[in-house]
Amino acid sequence: MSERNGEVRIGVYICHCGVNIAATVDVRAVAEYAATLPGVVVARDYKYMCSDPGQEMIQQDIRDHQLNRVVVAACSPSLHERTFRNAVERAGLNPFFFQMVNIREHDSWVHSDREAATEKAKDLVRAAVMRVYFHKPLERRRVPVNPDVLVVGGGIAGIHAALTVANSGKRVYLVEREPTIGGHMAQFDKTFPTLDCAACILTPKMSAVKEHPNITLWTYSEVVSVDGSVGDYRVVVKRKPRYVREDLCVGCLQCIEACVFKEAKFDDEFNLGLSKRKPIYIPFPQATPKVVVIDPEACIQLRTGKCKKACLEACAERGAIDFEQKETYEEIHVGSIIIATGFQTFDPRRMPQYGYGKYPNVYTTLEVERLVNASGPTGGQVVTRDGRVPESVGIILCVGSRDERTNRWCSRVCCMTSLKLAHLIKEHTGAEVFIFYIDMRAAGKGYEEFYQRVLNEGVHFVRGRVAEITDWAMDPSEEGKLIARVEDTNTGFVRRIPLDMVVLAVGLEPQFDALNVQRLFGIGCSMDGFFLERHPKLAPSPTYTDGIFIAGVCQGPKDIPDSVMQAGYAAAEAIALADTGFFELEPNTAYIIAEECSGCKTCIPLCPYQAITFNEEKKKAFVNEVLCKGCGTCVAACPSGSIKQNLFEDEEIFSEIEGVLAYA
Amino acid sequence: MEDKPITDQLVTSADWEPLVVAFFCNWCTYTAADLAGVSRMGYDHNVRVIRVMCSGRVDPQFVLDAFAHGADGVLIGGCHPGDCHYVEGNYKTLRRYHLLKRVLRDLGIEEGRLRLEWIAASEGEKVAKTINEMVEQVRALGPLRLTRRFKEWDAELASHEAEAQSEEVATHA
Amino acid sequence: MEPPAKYLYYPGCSLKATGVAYEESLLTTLRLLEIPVEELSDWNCCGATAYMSVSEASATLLALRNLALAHQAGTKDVLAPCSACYLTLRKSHELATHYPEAAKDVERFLEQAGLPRPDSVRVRHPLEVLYTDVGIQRLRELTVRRLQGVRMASYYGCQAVRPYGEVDDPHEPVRMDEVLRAVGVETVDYPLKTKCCGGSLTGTIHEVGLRLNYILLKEAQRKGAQAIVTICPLCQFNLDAYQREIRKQTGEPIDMPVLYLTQVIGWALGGGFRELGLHRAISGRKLIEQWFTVKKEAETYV
Amino acid sequence: MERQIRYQREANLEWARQFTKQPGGERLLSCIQCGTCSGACPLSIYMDLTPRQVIALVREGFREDALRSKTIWLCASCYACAVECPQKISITDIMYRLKREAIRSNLYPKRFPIPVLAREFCEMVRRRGRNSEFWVVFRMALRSNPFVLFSMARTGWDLWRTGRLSLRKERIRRINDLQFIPAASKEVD
Repeated sequence: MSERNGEVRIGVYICHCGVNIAATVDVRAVAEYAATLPGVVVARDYKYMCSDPGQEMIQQDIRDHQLNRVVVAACSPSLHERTFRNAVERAGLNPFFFQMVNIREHDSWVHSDREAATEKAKDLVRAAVMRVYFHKPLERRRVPVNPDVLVVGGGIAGIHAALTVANSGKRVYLVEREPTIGGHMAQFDKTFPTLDCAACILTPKMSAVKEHPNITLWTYSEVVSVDGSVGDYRVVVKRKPRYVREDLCVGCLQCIEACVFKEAKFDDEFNLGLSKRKPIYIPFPQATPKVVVIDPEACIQLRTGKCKKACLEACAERGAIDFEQKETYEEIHVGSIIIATGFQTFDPRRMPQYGYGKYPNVYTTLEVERLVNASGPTGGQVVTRDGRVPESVGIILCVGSRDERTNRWCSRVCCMTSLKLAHLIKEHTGAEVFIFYIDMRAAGKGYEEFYQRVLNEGVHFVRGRVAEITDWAMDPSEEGKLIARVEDTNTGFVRRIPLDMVVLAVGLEPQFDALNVQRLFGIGCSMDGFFLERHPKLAPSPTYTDGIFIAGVCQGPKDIPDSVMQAGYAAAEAIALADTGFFELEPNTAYIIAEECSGCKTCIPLCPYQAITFNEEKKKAFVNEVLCKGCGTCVAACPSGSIKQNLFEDEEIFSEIEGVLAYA
Repeated sequence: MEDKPITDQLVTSADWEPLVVAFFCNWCTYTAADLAGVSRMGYDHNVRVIRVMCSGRVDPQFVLDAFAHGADGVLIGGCHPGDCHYVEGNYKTLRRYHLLKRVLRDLGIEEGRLRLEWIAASEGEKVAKTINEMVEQVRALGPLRLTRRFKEWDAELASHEAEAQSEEVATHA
Repeated sequence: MEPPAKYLYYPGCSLKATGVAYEESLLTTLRLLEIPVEELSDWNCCGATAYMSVSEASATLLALRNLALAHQAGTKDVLAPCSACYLTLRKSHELATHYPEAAKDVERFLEQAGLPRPDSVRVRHPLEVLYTDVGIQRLRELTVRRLQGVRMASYYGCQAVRPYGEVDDPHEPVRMDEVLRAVGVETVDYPLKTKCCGGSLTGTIHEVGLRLNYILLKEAQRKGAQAIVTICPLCQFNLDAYQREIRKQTGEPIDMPVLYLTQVIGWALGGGFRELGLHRAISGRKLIEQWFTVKKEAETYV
Repeated sequence: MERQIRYQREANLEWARQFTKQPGGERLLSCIQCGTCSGACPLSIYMDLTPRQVIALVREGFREDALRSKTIWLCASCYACAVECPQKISITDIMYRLKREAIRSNLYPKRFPIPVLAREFCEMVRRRGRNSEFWVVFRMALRSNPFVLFSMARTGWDLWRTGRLSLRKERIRRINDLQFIPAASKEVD
């Protein structure tokens, strides 16, 4: 062994991480122990190894002691492996003569017995010392990056990300599932706390997307397959037929007027079924692109082929309507992807005690957004389903949030949304408004001030989670009303409050198909089903898959400003990647020692990337290192042991195993 | 003798602590273990984690080597089926795992000493739970201590050989 | 799931006293369904609410003795019609399985008493038997009489559907309505289906207990029900026995039959007036006689 | 005037800690004081403290306040709170636990019929293996408020008339089995 690697001189560094490690692990004892291990020339402990002086210490030792291997025992390699490799490299050593030991996440943070934690740290350090012995100098690997970017989801996050990337001069593909971009924000009436009209601030950005020369906008489309990896993703997008040619339709809407259905009779998705639309429709007047769409489930022509096609006549000269339209597929190549697929609201039918779906005057917050909106189904009149102006309205917070039985998380926006709606309802109707809350969460610029404003407007704040909504009157004053039974925890007694209208502040949850999206793009999900960021504090937009970023509520509940900020961050990451022009990969690829290959072909079908080919002439297998992603599956399977993996050589892992078990 | 599990023949000493070697894939289970750390979810300390890029890299020899060097149990952690960072490495692991179980059975090592678990990056709690369960299970099975067994067998073999030799010498004499 | 070949019947104290009509109608119904059933020999009190309030450990052991006897008798399914018994037996089983401390006590007790561990025993409720084991389809086929034009409110009370929720959904239970509809009874939408009747409060803090029962009766009336159907002896007792007092206190003309589910089903399957214990009702006797007297039978039982 | 202040030394934190370790108490610390339990409870309107307040007292270690409250005795064990609690706290079990401790510590209201009923019930079951409803109620009434017997007479007559009042004292055959159950008064939770 030493013949191959010359004299091995190892330096071992044990990090205190302040007290994060040192409080549980006797770092001094570990360092002293490490000094006794074969090949170790110097072993030290230090308060913060990742700090400049810490790195400087390693570099100085490399020079002073002619170290040719370095082991750092500190946090997880996912945090600082890169840092230390670079430090080692700056001191003139190959960066891969380095091994990191995780004694924080895997030791001091999960154990409390100091003695046991110290022993564990020693075992892990010993394993690393024995492993690093076999490390080889490796070349850094780089792949070129295609500067084009794909943005998935056309809500406010996707729109902002797309515009930011496009403004930097890169090509952007924006793919949206619905017939228009705009997302949930387009359905909101006002935005908190400034009460800006949502449409007024959103629609200019929507048109900017449509007009931007660098943006290709595909609505009514879905990503169906993703191949490749960072720098070169190959993506297939399905474009669903809208039975209207986007390039010809000018959005005059005469076809809608002409449709044989004189009455609109199909639930209008944009207004959450509070109004009706025709089979040919436009989701809302400012829809982008401003192109009508035909609902194949409702259109007589598409269902039976027997319609007099009045729409076709109305569109005569333009000929934009095309009943023969079929779905098409577009293949694109991009270097990175921003996912901003948003959320769905909690279905309150899951909590039957609130009577949603049973009592007509129980609404969700999103429905009330449409009711208070001047262009909504009631023209901005807040009226109950039976047409009355409510005299008392109750808004119930945390519906499907902070609840072990439904969703455990706080949805973050409902408190402010409810304050806003309380203000608007009061403004529109003069009703007594009750907000039933558990905790009022108004953290944000200007939010607490808005809370104060609503308090002063005389909205009643009842601290208590409503146990049930019934229509069961126990008192003449309750006849014909919905009654909220709730403990007013501030006064300490149970109250019955009669209401004309109940608004459920439904929480935010992952889209129904988030799991499919997660698999499609090869990213992770957290326990709650929202997409998983690389680091909750320091990398809240990158994912564990290089070149894929997440933005907006698909990563976790957040309000509009936070979504916009995260979208900008994702865009900046994508732009930085494109401008760098390359991405550095771990050099952990597999390779084959040709002399030892028996030509059995076991490895060939194992590789999911078709990186292994067989040379029929030489009867040997060969790994294409450009295609290899470094999983090591073929290495483990090779019967002759002729396939090796950089960074994970057999002897490296065997010595690690022996290292952790040396005392067993 | 071969039919009985090896551990039956060993006396459990009072100070014995089980030791489990865990092979965790870089993308799911190792990350989940990091998450367990960040969330300070305490778990049994008798585990040593070795990181591999994919559970598919876990060569059956690694497992046997770990047992041979004194591990009382081996835990393999990979991504959930369908979630593998390398498309389908974990399926290969599953196939090997079943084969390995048979090999272990033939060697007289209890199947409970080897466990494969799918743990996603978000499942820190599951890491803690699985490790605790595994350590407890191995504790219940008692020490495997192949290293010591090997020494005993070697000694036995050596004495047999010595006997045989002396017999040989005797016959020749 | 295959319905079990036989059920072991655990009556509990109420079904031998105030709830005797429940026992009569249950056994009659099972007989008409040709389901073999046998009373658990030497059963003891389940422990119930009152015992739980004094000693959890003792209550658990009391309950488990019954399950151990059932195990000994070799029957898997123990039928516990009383909601309190049903819940206590289940809960004790759970406690002994999930809490090592409790499990130790249980083991010691069973050993001393010379009883086996009741691991394989399942506690079942008559509604489960009717809905799951017999099934709506079969009930429909076996129906021989129909109660035309009678509207009933199905009332579960609390403990049968909570907290385990296996008999039915704890929020919006529907199975009792489905079973009733299968034999041709019309049910009303009764929002207080799972609200508490006060349990033993009618005996201890009388006015509170009465008030709860008044609300239940009043709302059933408001929803147009002519009778309430229950599956718990205590609910039936409270709602049935105190109507006179409620009338006196509120001045409202409430006189409503409170029936056991098994009385209604048993009658639909052809059971007789007295063998279903229908003569034991205190309130709404006139209506009961009017509904459940069949000419031919009237002659037999007059 | 009674002083309403509580000094921190009155808080029995060890007791509160123990509480979270007992069956049913595990999720006590997750309570977010939302009041769903009180809102769902059919009897909270009669209680001196709402169930939520009892939970808060227990969690903060105010043992006596919790044990002396009528709330725990008004709980009819209907489990409505446990089914609705967003934090899955077994509030009913916590109430049971408090009842038991109140009886053991002699902190329950003396002529309050509910704890008396519970004790009479247990006595009878211990001695005979079964409970005879009539005798339990009869003895409870004697011990708490004998006058209540007059008001019960009418109901009793109704039951007698319909054959639902049994004066038999039931008894199981293998009563010896029950001797292995530790006596309630000796139980240490």
